Amino acid sequence: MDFVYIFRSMSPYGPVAIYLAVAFLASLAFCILPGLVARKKPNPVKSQAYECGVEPTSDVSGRFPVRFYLVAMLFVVFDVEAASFYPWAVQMHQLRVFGLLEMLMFVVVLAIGYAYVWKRGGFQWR
Amino acid sequence: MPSSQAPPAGSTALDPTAVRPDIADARILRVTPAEVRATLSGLRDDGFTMLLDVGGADYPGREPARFDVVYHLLRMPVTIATVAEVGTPERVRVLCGVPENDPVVPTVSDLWPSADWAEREIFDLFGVRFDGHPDMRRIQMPDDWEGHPLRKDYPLRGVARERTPRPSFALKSNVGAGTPASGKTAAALQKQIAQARGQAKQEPPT
Amino acid sequence: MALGSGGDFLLTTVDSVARWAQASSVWPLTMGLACCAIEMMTATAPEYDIARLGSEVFRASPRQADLMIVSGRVARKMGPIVKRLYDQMADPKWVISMGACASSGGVFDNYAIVQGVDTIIPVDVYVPGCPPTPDGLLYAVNLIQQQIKQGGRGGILARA
Amino acid sequence: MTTATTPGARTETGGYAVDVVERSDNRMVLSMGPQHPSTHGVLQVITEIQGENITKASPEIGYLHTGIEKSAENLFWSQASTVIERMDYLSPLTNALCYYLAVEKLLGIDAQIPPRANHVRVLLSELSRIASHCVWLGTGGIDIGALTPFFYCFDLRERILDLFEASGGARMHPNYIRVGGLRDDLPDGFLGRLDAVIAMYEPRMRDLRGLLQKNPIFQDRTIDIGIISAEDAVAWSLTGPVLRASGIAYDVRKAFPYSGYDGYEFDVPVRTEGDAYARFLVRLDEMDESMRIIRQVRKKLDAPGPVQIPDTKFAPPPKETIALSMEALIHHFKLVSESFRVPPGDVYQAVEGPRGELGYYVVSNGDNRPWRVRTRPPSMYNLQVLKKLAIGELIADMVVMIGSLDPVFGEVDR
Repeated sequence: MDFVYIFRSMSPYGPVAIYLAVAFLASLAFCILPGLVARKKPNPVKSQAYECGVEPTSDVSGRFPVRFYLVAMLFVVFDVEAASFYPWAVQMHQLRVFGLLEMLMFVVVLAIGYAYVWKRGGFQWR
Repeated sequence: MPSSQAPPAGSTALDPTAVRPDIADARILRVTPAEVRATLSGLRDDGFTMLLDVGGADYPGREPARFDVVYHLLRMPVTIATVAEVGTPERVRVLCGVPENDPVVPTVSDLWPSADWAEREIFDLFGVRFDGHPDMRRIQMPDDWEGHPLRKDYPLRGVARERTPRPSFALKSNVGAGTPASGKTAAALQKQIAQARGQAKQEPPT
Repeated sequence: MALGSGGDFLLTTVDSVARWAQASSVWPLTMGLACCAIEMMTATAPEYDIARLGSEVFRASPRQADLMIVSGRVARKMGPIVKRLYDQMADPKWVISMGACASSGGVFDNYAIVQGVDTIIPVDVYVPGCPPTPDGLLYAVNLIQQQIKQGGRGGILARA
Repeated sequence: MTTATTPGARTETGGYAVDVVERSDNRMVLSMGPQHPSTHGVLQVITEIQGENITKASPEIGYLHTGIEKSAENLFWSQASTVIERMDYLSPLTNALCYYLAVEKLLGIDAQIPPRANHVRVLLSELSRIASHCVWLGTGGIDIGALTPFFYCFDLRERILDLFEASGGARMHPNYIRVGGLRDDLPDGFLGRLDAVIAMYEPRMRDLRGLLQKNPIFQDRTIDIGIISAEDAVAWSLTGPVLRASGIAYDVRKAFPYSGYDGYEFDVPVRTEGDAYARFLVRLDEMDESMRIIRQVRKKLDAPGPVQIPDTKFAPPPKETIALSMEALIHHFKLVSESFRVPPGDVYQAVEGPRGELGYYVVSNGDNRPWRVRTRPPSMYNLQVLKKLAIGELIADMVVMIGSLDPVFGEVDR
């Protein structure tokens, strides 16, 4: 059982690096391989934009209102916030009160930003 | 299924819309295109606030007016109303005869917005134009379609496929398709209705 | 799939693995036209449950669908649109013509209905009935799966 | 960039170019086209949108035009119900019933229909109303993201379709109603199965109401969406649940009772807000009222009786008498080969369908085929009000509005 030996000598973050590399390579393969292997059968209609079965009515290069980007930014901020709960939640018992307070501070700071955007009408679409 | 590509030959397309007084389902008014708007707005002010439907019909043999544009009206309260207040609303049927050479009728889509699509459909399927209509184009058929399908002289299976032969096994109806009942049969039918209605004597309409 | 001689490895051709994967997840395109569309929806409902065949994911866009179920009568105005949707689907793709109206115009032998969707697009499986019961549609999806597994279109080289 | 192509003209690749309107600021013309997951059928709404707000919406219909009225003019009187039943495929029996009531009025035999036939006709109408509202609730819920009601509703609908299959022979288009009554009597095991459906209905309805009625997400998405005032509803000639949700309690079963509807007591659910939530509540209450009628009809179905008028000039004689009596054989053959003749005249007969007042204007010129069968399509007029409702709303709300108007495109496009 000599495999264990190798892992002990690597830095504790070795498996994480391997895991990320494999994940990245696999997803890269899934994106690139179908393009290479699959047989291409182009036809003029297939290359046009799909719009519910009719001719595309307007070219998509028009300008987009800024609200779309605003909603996207807000989503990214609060999604990252939600994602950062996970590591804390895993170690919650070890961190005990200190972890809880730290997390509460983190939430409060973001809640202030949330309240500000809400009052300024960032969430109202009209 | 009887094969009837051409309209019923020689059918004296009598005007069936004025023959049956016994079916009292609505008050019937017969108007010409000139006075249709006046009649309808009069009826509307008189309380017939709902234009239920605008339908079309084609009577190829009929002389003064080949097409019929049929307006169904209903007396309806315009405010919040319970079942009792609605009660049994009165129905009116306005038949507007339209000649074949210039089938034009003034639109009523400004009186009732619901007439918009109904009139477009009559234009699409019958070819009766409604002048003053905001968007007079086809609604059911593709926009580059020729001909008006619901006319009696439009073949059932479309212009392109009219000449394709019907399957030989299609039953040839042994009755001259479309000749209306006449003579003894008509009398028998009327007697039958009279007997069905239990009225002792009913003079059969001519 | 032949079992390997070594016993602990399964030796099989890559193609049959691809065909097995394609056959067990034939994703239909949401294109409900008329009465047959209601029976298609009933096929996804708990009583008949098309999910057992792996086809319950009805993709809205033709780019992600590989089975087009023409469910209902195809009007003359809808014809070019059905053709366009078929063209915009990614290969390999299959077509089920569900019901008598899609297969042959059905009871509507008149000016408004395309007399059979196979005059517009190639059809793989015809389902009789007006509308066919959801069992008929499930059996049609089974036939499509058999076509894929027995070496028709599809597979790793995606011969169209 | 303005391209003033004629609307709907065919382009070289065979597609349909739509009228591209003047584009001043960053508005975009989008075709919520015939193939769309939440237009409840083949509806194309050409929307001019500014970001998510709709500034102009013009629904385009005709993508399911089947020429049903032209086909009906070329079929015998009793054959025409085959194509007419396929118009509103969520409640086919209501279409057939309305058409045959009109034909019976023309024939003058509308007073002679045996009571048991009328009871079964009322039973079938109310069952198809519940089945149609189930499809509406299932697909309407999916538009808003509620997937569970779809499975509950379609399971309830499945039980009702079993009843149609037992009585008429087919799940969706049973062709069970004929001139003068029904094709034949109810099968013997039918009443037991009907009791099972009646018993199962109450708990299922409680689950459905529990799922959606007080669900805050559902309420946020449907309250104050697509408000129609009573005056607008009449101007756009809306009927059915859409009109009753705006406050006017017009129900054809109460206003012009047919098939013995005045013999049952049920009330007409009405709300006054006129928004999508009000339409939702009206339809749910309507399903309860339909079940109330079904319970009353169930009691009357125990008494046996004829289901067909005895006059074999219109209704085919019972099969067993054909081999015995020469006259029955002649009548049967005459009916099958060239159908009966209807005396000339025109009639407008209305019925309360799940979507509103379904009317048939039938014209006959004494021939053995209808001269003209004009349908008053309730869902075409209910859908037309979308032009006015969608202005200024979000696209997501327009999807909810289309769902709440409950259009069926076999009936809109005929």
